[in-house]
Parts: sequence; structure tokens; C-alpha cells
Amino acid sequence: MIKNEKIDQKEFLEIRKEVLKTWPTGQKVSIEEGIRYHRTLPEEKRFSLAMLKAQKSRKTLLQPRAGVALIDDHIKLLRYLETEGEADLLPTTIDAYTRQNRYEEAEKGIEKSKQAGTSMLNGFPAVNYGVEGCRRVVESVSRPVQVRHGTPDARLLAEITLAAGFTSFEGGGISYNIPYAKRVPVEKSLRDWQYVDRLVGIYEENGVRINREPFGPLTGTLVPPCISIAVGIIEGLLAIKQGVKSITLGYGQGGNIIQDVAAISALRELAEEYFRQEGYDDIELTTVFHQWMGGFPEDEAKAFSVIALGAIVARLSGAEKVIVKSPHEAMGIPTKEANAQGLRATRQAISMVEDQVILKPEDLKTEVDLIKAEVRCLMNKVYELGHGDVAAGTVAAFEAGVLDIPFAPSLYNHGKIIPMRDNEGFIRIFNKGNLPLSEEIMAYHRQRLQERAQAEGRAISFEMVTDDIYAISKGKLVGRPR
Amino acid sequence: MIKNEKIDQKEFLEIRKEVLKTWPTGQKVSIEEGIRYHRTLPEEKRFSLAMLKAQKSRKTLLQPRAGVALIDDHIKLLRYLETEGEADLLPTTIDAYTRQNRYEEAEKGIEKSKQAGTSMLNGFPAVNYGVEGCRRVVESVSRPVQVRHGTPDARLLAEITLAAGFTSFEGGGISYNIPYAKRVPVEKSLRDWQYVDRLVGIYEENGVRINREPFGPLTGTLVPPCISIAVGIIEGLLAIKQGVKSITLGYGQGGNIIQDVAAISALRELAEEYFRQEGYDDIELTTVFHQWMGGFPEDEAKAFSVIALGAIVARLSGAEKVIVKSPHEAMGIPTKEANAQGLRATRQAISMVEDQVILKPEDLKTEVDLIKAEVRCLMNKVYELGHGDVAAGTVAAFEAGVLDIPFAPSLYNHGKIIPMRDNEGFIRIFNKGNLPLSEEIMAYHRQRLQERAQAEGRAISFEMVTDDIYAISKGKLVGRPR
Amino acid sequence: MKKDTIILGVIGSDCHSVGNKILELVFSSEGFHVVNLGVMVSQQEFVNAAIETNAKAILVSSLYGHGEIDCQGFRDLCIEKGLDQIILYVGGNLVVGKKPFSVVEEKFKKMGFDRVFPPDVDLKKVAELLRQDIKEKFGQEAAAEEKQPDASPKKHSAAN
Amino acid sequence: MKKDTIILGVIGSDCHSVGNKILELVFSSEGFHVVNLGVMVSQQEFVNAAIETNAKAILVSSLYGHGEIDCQGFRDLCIEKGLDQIILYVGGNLVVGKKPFSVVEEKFKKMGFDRVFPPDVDLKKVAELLRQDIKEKFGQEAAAEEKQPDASPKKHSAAN
Ligand code: B12
Ligand code: B12
Repeated sequence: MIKNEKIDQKEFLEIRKEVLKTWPTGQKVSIEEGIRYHRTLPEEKRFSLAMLKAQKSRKTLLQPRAGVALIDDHIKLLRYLETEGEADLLPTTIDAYTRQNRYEEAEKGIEKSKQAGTSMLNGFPAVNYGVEGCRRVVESVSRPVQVRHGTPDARLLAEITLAAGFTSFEGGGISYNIPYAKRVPVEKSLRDWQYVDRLVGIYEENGVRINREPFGPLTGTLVPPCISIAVGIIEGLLAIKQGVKSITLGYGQGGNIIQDVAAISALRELAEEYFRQEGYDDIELTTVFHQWMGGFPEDEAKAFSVIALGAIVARLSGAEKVIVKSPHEAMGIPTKEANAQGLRATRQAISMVEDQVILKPEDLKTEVDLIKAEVRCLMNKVYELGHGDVAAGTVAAFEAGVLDIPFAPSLYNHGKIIPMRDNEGFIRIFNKGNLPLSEEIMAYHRQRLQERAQAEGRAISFEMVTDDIYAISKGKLVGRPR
Repeated sequence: MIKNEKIDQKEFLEIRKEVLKTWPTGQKVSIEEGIRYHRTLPEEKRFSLAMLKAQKSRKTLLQPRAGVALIDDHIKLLRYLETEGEADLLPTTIDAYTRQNRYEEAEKGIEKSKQAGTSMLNGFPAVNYGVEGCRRVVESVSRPVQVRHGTPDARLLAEITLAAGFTSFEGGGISYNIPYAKRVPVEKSLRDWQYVDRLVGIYEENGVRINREPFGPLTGTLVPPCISIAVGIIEGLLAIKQGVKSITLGYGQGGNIIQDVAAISALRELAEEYFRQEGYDDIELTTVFHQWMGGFPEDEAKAFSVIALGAIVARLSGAEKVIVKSPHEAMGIPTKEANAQGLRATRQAISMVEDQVILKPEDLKTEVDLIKAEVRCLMNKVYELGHGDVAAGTVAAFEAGVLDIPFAPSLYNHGKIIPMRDNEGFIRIFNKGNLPLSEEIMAYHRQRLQERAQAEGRAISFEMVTDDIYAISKGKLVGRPR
Repeated sequence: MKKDTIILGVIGSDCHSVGNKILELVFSSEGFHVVNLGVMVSQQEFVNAAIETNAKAILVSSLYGHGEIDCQGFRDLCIEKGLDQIILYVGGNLVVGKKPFSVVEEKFKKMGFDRVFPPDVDLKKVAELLRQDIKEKFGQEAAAEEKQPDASPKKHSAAN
Repeated sequence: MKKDTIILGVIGSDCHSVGNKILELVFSSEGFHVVNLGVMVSQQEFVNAAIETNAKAILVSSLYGHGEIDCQGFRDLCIEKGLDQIILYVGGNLVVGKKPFSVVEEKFKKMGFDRVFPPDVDLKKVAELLRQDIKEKFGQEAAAEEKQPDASPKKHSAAN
């Protein structure tokens, strides 16, 4: 049974040997050389520092998603986002074959992209390029770069990209499994991510701080805040145990402004509380707000408004970072121009509301308290199932449906809960499945959903859910009857 | 001396004779025929009805600005905005020569436009086209159409367009003079607008309700809410006296969300109060929120965020109508495509927040109370100067600088007041010129400005004003030191 | 009247599961017998399922951009395995990036797909087309019964 | 050192007064003697003011779209009235609609304007260019004194 314990050095090195064998580029990875390289990096290329500065100066930093198959094109892309997009932080988004450890298919994708003269992959196949290739990326830009992916087993990817000089690594054992994979057992992905976190811990112990960012939005589709917050806290706890010190917890915009701002508040407060409770008070905790992660409208003018609303709310929430979408979102991987447009629109929206105080803590109290109470229900049960161990508890929780991510592809996820919007667009839970939410909490959810049913003159039904899924892409927040 | 009294029929007809002579198309205008035509209009083409319905169903209707030189192109444009833009209400924006009664130059503009194959005028020269031409416009669309202009002497324009079947007419004796003209005495424009309002009154008395909309944003540039609200109320009072029953009072987005929502609240409450005070309780009062009326960013992605913020706040304010900008705003009259993009972005933003309750009356109380107190200071003095007559008081007020519009071109405006933003972006008054604001109010403004000065580490200075004027076009709300 | 069986699934390494769940819902309520293979389905799995269930059509989804690579040779594999008649539809965000749909459509038609759909397609219209295509290819008696608005979707894969 | 006089104004029926006020502020603090005619200024008014004040340059603004019509024949009128040397600048939203700036620039250069500026131009750079142009046309001694950061703008027209 998995435990939330630091992997010991010997075990780590044994696993490591196997990991590095899984693709030829693995053989060239040296943690020592990586550490030496990181020490030469200037301050402005260090992710954790940038996040800390943002927190101190109450700024919201902008980061796009971006990755293409060919290395020179990828560098051009990042540079463009740096100059034309004025991105504060840069990404390297990994392609979907690499995410599934299908490096051979990624290799084919590189070949086909060369032939086609355009990217045939939906991201940058970092493993195939190895430390050397990846370092060219880090060297070519002047801001911190993060690996963004969706990889259940990201051990080799982490070895390569961290040694190459990337200073932040996204993902976690739950958030990069359940929404991204079908047949990966939770225990397996948790173990593989303990490895990644331990690797980060080794860098940390050698004076190199790598930022870690669990993936908050999960399936991006009607995820009730309590679920993504519980997952974020769990992944945070697991990372900390392996020695991680800089953590950015994420949340995907739900659409209701009050709920979104309350969620970031609750996330921050609860994470601090749980981290402290497990004995850690030296964690650099920051938050990231993802602009709308569900289906976008195809029309670019409409997409711009989805982006702007996300930017405004990100800022109102006080998140230290916002992940930016592009007006091409509904259609396909954005061109560099479209990506930069998303950044510029976001910058404008954030800057216009930056100095404004619109929502005061009192305005949010009801919702923050609700979310906190919900998260506590989930966390208590996770600890209980794990007999105090959060790793073991998580595995058991997914088995029992105590943690349950709506609309996820994984066979290890119950998929029983049914979320839907209430009359003001708050994401509520209609069917809790096996989520251990109290009767009182569920009564509140049902009451709010009943208000909607009444307003729409129809019974609460699964139709509401599909209507809600399409709603933003069709121009609304709440999926009203057509 | 001008008085706020109904123009008597005889006087009206005498003036009318002269007005209709000022351009050949005037000769063909018949109020009786106009009334008969209006009676045949279907409900969905009546502006006042649409506004009333919006109020009852708590909707915010979308209206673009649009007008080109050639009549067929103008019709195409409006139809496009109706279909592709899904505009709820249509405009016909009048060109700047017509606004100055320079019909000959407008005629030349029409000719040059024919030659160039594109509009060489910045609007639709309705007077030159006469009743017949204008009616083709009304007939070609299926939503209510309004005349939008900026004409100090709009008597002939009103005669022609109302007879043609337009069901709403923008403007007023202050709002279409001070920001739009240089050498027109206030008394002259007030008289000419009494004529327009009387004309609307005549239609009203014959069962045809024409909507009237004073122009709220004035110069669109750092206008403190109290000034535009006072002007709106005055123009409302003047219109009502001539028999107008459907009035939409406007406000141009200032940029701070709380102040903007508070302003619409204060505008609505105060207008009702003053209308009732002057003895009217049968007025259909609605409000219109103008998306940012100052300088826009040139970059279209950034412009979209300005549009989205305006849309969101329009909705939060509960205004019944929003006037929509386009992503071309900084560059030139928008193409029909850009105009429709502005509409679609606005629709998306409004629909996403439509059902949300983010700001409650309590959140706004301080600001609503402040604005109301300020407006009362101005209105009291206007009444006092006019010995109880609001028309006479207005003329005197402009002479005395008791009403003073910042950055206006008119020689009849003092231009003494200096507005600037406070640290949260609220528009405050640094130098009140001769505005009769109480010492207590001014102390509050100064205190808020002092906060900004302190935050920026510079003294309150005129530089702040220029920085503020450029701020949104350069991506911020508050013009921080560079 | 017997329902026509159709196979649903998201091809390749693609994890986008939301649209897939909706497709199942809609085609079930439109009167088809839906076998949903969920996400991350290989060409071989699609073909096997079609053979096993005697399906009339395979509806392939691809959202993540690798559709062009993942779908190559799909028709050949069907023919190779004896599915000469099977109707192949494909839909979603089929290629990397925002491309004119006509270009995408041509590409996938060349690969042997009978119909190609963009993401915003009206699914009721697709169901209509599918009924027609089945009628044409397999004759009258095989056509799916008319719309059954109340049919609840049947689970065929724990992946959903 | 004597300041060079320049004329400012917004041509035609154009009421956009905000930019005009800023131009006055900037060019005054850049060391020019600014005669600001405000908005709604005719060609004749510009020329008269230039003659009266012995101005070296006229800076015409047009924002509202009719610039193309309003500015026609401006250079001819200057020459006709004996202002052979005068420098003519024009700036703002010069034509109707969003057009590539190069097209607009050519149009107004053909009309005889020495320099043409888009709305987002950096005014300090314009002042620099203007000093150079004046030097070139009128010789060293006539150049405006260097930047005077504290000079407060002087009002020459109640229209401002
Ligand atoms: C939510 C989402 C995610 C979630 C998915 C969670 C989950 N497990 O489902 C997460 C965050 C995990 C995710 C991950 C990734 N995503 Co994603 N994602 C989206 C997003 C925003 C919405 C998708 C969605 O759920 N829509 C709602 C449903 C109802 O619509 P739908 O999926 O389009 O399905 C409908 C239609 O397509 C159609 N349809 C689909 N198939 C078929 C088949 C037939 C026969 C017919 C008739 C119709 C049809 O009917 C469906 C129902 O209406 C889209 C962009 C968008 N659409 O706005 C990107 C998008 C699909 N993702 C994209 C990418 C690239 C990825 C990643 C590779 C990461 C990356 N590089 O950015 C990874 C994928 C990893 C992997 N292994 O697959 C790209 C694809 C790019 C391209 N094609 O060029 C998109 C378009 C975003 C973008 N513009 O970059 N994503
Ligand atoms: C505020 C505004 C108004 C206010 C003006 C109030 C006032 N009295 O000043 C109101 C609401 C009254 C108004 C009215 C109209 N407006 Co207006 N307005 C604007 C807006 C939003 C901002 C202008 C502004 O103040 N900017 C801030 C200042 C600081 O910048 P600026 O004016 O551009 O000036 C700077 C530069 O241009 C440059 N510059 C200017 N001249 C010169 C000269 C030289 C030599 C140099 C070097 C530089 C230079 O330096 C200045 C200082 O930095 C602009 C669009 C925009 N820019 O976002 C439209 C805009 C200028 N207006 C426009 C129009 C058409 C009108 C109307 C005709 C109504 C209509 N049809 O829509 C009427 C005009 C009636 C008339 N008789 O003139 C159009 C012009 C279209 C075109 N050229 O194709 C614009 C571009 C909007 C649009 N896209 O449709 N407007």
C-alpha cells in the first residue's frame, strides 16, 4: 500500500535507473549537471522567485500555453509570446503522445512535422529532444519556463526537463491521471508523482528551488470547487513530503464571479491550514487561476469576452498567476498571433481592474464558508480511509468514490456525481454519488438547484447538465431551456 | 430669457416654417403624415416599447453606432448588424456636417462617396435624403431605429427623421452642444431642443410615443458622475415639459466598477425624484450605459477587453440598454464586421453575467450617497440661479461655471474643473472650479486623491490628468507615473 | 424494431471525454444502439467492437489535434478485417490548429471517411444523416427506428 | 532665445477637443510658442493666424474622419496667401475607417503636408522632428530653444 512518505535515496536511484532506460535520451541525464546549470540561471529565469515576487507586490502574472513539434519553431513561438504577448511566464506544453509515454509515436510526429513544414503534434515532445534540445529552449528565452503537460507517468519527462533548466513543473498524481488517462491506477500515478516530487526535492536540497503546480481545473467541466480544492491540497501535501517548497495551487474558472473568487480564497486558506497541520510552515504557497477551461465559443469576438471575464475574475480573486486562453480555443491549437492576442486582451482586462476593490471578504463569506466546509468533509474522509495517511487515503477514496471527478475518462474514477449550475450560475452538486458531503450541505445545494428548476419551469434533470456544458460555448453561463 | 415652459402651438408653427426652409427636403415634411405612418408601425419597431419591455424583463438591450454616406450601404450595414450582430436596437448615426447644419458639405460628401465607392462621411446625412430616403431605412429593418448624432440645432433633422418613422431621438440642449460645438450659446441650443422635444410632444399627443435620450457621456473623458447625471436630469426635465413621456437617461462608463454601478443607481433614483418633484409621475424612465467613451487601445485584442468590461458593468448596473463599441474604435469608423464583433463580444459578456448578483445595494451605498449629494449641490444651485426655473438656471449655471464639462470644446463652458482618478480609479474632482460642491464633499475627493498621490510618490498634478486620459488606451485604468 | 448498432469512441491518445459522453446520450436517445468505447481507443479496438456487435457505423472522435495521424489507414483496416460496408464518420477538432473546415473535410474524406464533422455540428442532424446513410447502404429493413425521445443511454463501457 | 511660433487646431466641423488640449500642453512644454485655435477651425482661420503670428508651422488635427475632405487645397491656400515656407503637419484619425497608415500618409503627403502622423504617435518625437524641420527650413538662428520642462502652456483661445 502506498504511503505518504519520503522515498529513500536508494529506492529512488533504483527506480531512476529503470526510468532513464525507457528512451535513449534518458541516458544523458545528470542531476548533478542539472543542479550546476540551475545555479547559473539568472534570477529572472527562476519560476519560484517570480511567483514569490508576484505575491509580495500583489501582481497577477500572465502565462500562456504553447508547444509545437519542432524545436526551432517552438523557440520562435515562445519568443513571440515574450515580446508580442508580453507573457510574464512561459510554458512548454508537451504533446499528447509524450504524455502517454509513446515516444515512438512522438518521433513519428516530429518526422511528419518536418515533412509537412508545420506542427503535426499538439505540443513539444521534450523527451525525444533530450536535455540538450530542451536546454536550447531555456537558453533562448529570458523568462522562467514551465513544463505543462498531462502525463500520468512524468518521471522521464521531469528528469530531462529539470536537468535542462526548466524551473517549474505542472501536474500531480491525481490531476494528471484522472482527467488525462483511462487505464492508469491511482496508486501507480501517485507513486510516479512521488518520484517526480522527490526529484524536485533533491534539487531543492541542493539549493535549487523548483516550483510545482498541481493541475487545478481537472476536466474543466462543471467541477465543483470543493473537489478541485481537495485534490490540490492532497497533491500539495504529497509534494511537500518529498521535499518540495514552492507550490502553486490551481483552480479553473467556474463562471460565477462570487464562487470563483471565494474558491481561490478558500483554496489559499485551507491549503495553508492543512500544510501547517502536517507540520510545514516554510512552504511558498501561491495560487493560479485558469481562464475558462470548458468548451469555448467558436466566434473569436465571443471568445475574447470569455477571456476578458476570466482575466477580470482572476485579478479580483488575487491569484498570483492566470493561465491565458486564446480566441482560437474552440477551433484548435492557437497560432502564435492568436495566443499573443489572448495575452494582450488578458493584460488589458487585468490592468483595468488591478487597483479596484470590488468584492470585500464579507461579500464572499457565505460561499467561502460553504466551500471550506465541503472540502473538510472530503479531506476528513480521505484521512480516515488512509488511517491518517493522505496517500493511502487517496487511493481508497477514489475506489470508494469519496473523491470523484465529473466527466473524467479514467476507469478508476466513479463518475457518479452530477454537478449543475444553480440559477445564478454557481456550480452545485445535484447527485453527490459517494462524496461524503453532509446532509446540511446537500440540502443547501438542492435548494439552490430547486430555485433554478422553478425559474426555468422544468424539473431538475440531466438535460440541465448537458445544457450547462454547452452554455458558454453558446453564449450563456447557465444552460437555460431552448 | 429662456423659460422651462411648453412652446405654444402658434410659436411652434412659426419657428417650424423657418426650420423647414433651411434645406429643400424640409418642404416635404408633414407631421400628420408622419403620425399616420407611425401608427402603422408594428410593435417590434417601436423604441419606447422595447425599452419598457427590457425594463420589465430585466434585460439589457444592445445597440451599436453606425452610419455611412450612401443610403443602400447604410441599409446593408444596419441589416448586417441586425443579423450578424444580433443588435436589439438599431442606430442611424448622422455625419458631422449635418450635425453642424452644413448640408451643402454633406451633399458634397455624398457625391465624393459615390465617386470613391466608399463612405467619405462619418455618418448618414439624413437631412439630405429627406423623409423618403430615411423611410427606406426604417422600412428595410425589423427593429426599432434611433437617430444618434451630436447636433446643437437638430430641429430639421428631427422633423425629417421622425416623420420618416424613426422612433427614438438622441440628444439634448446641453449634451449636444457643449461637447459637440464651439460657438453655440447655451440658450440657443436649449431653445432649439425645446423645439425638438415639443415636436416629440406633438407626436405623443397624437398617440405616437417617441423615445428621447439625452447624451450621457458628454466629452467621454474623465467626466465625474455628478456632472453627467445633473445634465441628464435637466435635459429630462426640459423634455418632459414639452410633452415627452419616454426618456432614457445615459451614463458613460468611467472605469471603476463600483462607481459605474453606483452612478446608474443614483441616476435612476434622482431622476425619478426630480421628475416627481416637478409633478410628473407618468414618465417611462429607463437608463443606458455607454461602453468606454474615451480613447481606446489600438490593438484589437485589447479593445475587446475594454468592450467586455463595459458590457459586464453595464449588466451589473442594471441599465436597460448598452451602447456598444467596436474593436476598431481607436482607428476609425468600424467596418460592419468589426461593429458586429463588438456586438457579439458584448452579448457574450452580458449573457455570462446576466444571472449573477455580484454587487448588492449595501456594497454601493457610500458611493451612491456621495453621487446623490453632489448632484443635489449642482441642481440646487441651478434652480436657485433660475429662480426655480431649470431652463433659465441652466443658462446661468453655464455662465457661472456652476455646470462645467471637462475638456469640452464650447466657448460657453468654463473648463475650469480638473477631474482625475483616485487610487482605485474612481473619477474624483481635484479642482472644482465653480461647481457648487460642499466643502465636506471636496474634502472627501481631496483625501481620496491624496491616497493616490502618496501611493505614486508624486504630488497631485496636472500630469496625473494627462496620464489618466491616456491610461485605458495604454492598457491601464489609472495613469500611473511611467 | 431492432435498433442499429453504432460504435463510438475517441481515437488515439486522446482523453477528451466530455463530448464523447454527450454523443452517447444523443445517439441513444435518437434510437441507436450505442456501443461506447470511451476515450483512447485504437483503430484495432474500434474494428473489433464493430465486428463483435455487427455495427453499421463507427463514429470516431478526435479532439486533441492528432486526428490526422491517428486516423490514417482506418478504412484499410476495416476492409482488411472484412468490414467492407461499414459507415465511417469522424468529427471534432480533427487537425492541429484552426484550419478552414473544407480543407479538413477533404483530408479525411480522402482517408475514406464517409462524412466529416466540425465540433459545432448539430447532432440531431447527424443522427438524421446516419439514418439515411444506413438506409442507403443496408436497405430499408435495417434502418434504426425513429427517434425515441425517452430512451436512456445504456452503458457499454466502464470508461464512461 | 526667441521661441518659434506654431499654430494648433482641429480642422473642419470636428469637435474632438481632448487631443488638442494635450497637444498644446506638450508643445508648450517642449519650448514652442503655441497659438491654439481649438476645434472647428477653417483653413482660412489657420492661415490667418499663421500670417498674424509669423508662425513657422501649422499642426492640423483631424479626428472625426472628414480630414480628407477638409484638408484638400490647404497647401495651395498657404502658397496663395504668401506662406511659401510654412511647415504643415497633420495628425489624428485622418480618414474614415481603419486604413493602413501608409495609404493615409501618402494621401496627405500628396496634398502637400510635410509630415503625417497616426493617433498613437509619440509627441516628444514629433517635437524633435519639428525642431529639425524648422532648423532646416529657416536656418539655425530660428530654431526653438531646447526643451523647457516647466513652461506652462499659454492660452490663446478661449476655446480651450
Ligand atoms: C476541456 C478540454 C480539455 C480537458 C479535457 C478533460 C476531459 N477529460 O475531457 C483537459 C484540460 C484535460 C484537456 C487536455 C488537453 N487538451 Co483540451 N480542450 C478542452 C476544451 C476546452 C473543451 C473540450 C470539451 O469538453 N468541449 C465540450 C464538448 C461537449 O464538445 P467537444 O469536445 O467539441 O465534442 C463535441 C463535438 O466536437 C462533436 N464531436 C466530437 N466528436 C465527434 C464525432 C462525430 C462523428 C460527430 C458527428 C461529432 C463529434 O460533438 C461533441 C458533442 O457536442 C477544448 C477546446 C474547446 N472546445 O473549447 C480543448 C481542446 C480540444 N484541447 C486541446 C488540446 C491540444 C489538449 C491537450 C493536448 C493539451 C494541449 N496541448 O493544450 C490535452 C490533451 C491530452 C490528451 N491526451 O488528450 C486542443 C486541440 C487542438 C487541436 N485540435 O488543434 C483544444 C481544441 C484546445 C485548443 N484550442 O488548443 N482539454
Ligand atoms: C471621445 C471621443 C468623442 C467625444 C469627443 C468629445 C470632445 N469634445 O472631445 C464625442 C463623444 C463628443 C465624440 C463625437 C464624435 N466622434 Co468621436 N471619438 C472619441 C474617441 C473615443 C476618443 C478621442 C479622444 O479624446 N482621445 C484621446 C486623445 C488624447 O487622443 P486623440 O484625440 O487621438 O489625439 C491625439 C492623437 O490623435 C494625436 N494627434 C491629433 N492630432 C494631431 C496632429 C498632429 C500634427 C500630431 C503630430 C498628432 C496629432 O495627438 C493627440 C494627443 O495625444 C475616439 C476614438 C478613440 N481614439 O478611441 C472617437 C473618434 C475620434 N470619433 C469618431 C467620430 C466619427 C465621432 C462622431 C462623428 C460621431 C460618430 N459618427 O461616431 C462625433 C464627432 C462630431 C464632430 N462634429 O466632430 C471616430 C472618427 C472616425 C474616423 N476617423 O474614421 C472615432 C475614431 C471613433 C470611431 N472609431 O468611430 N467623439
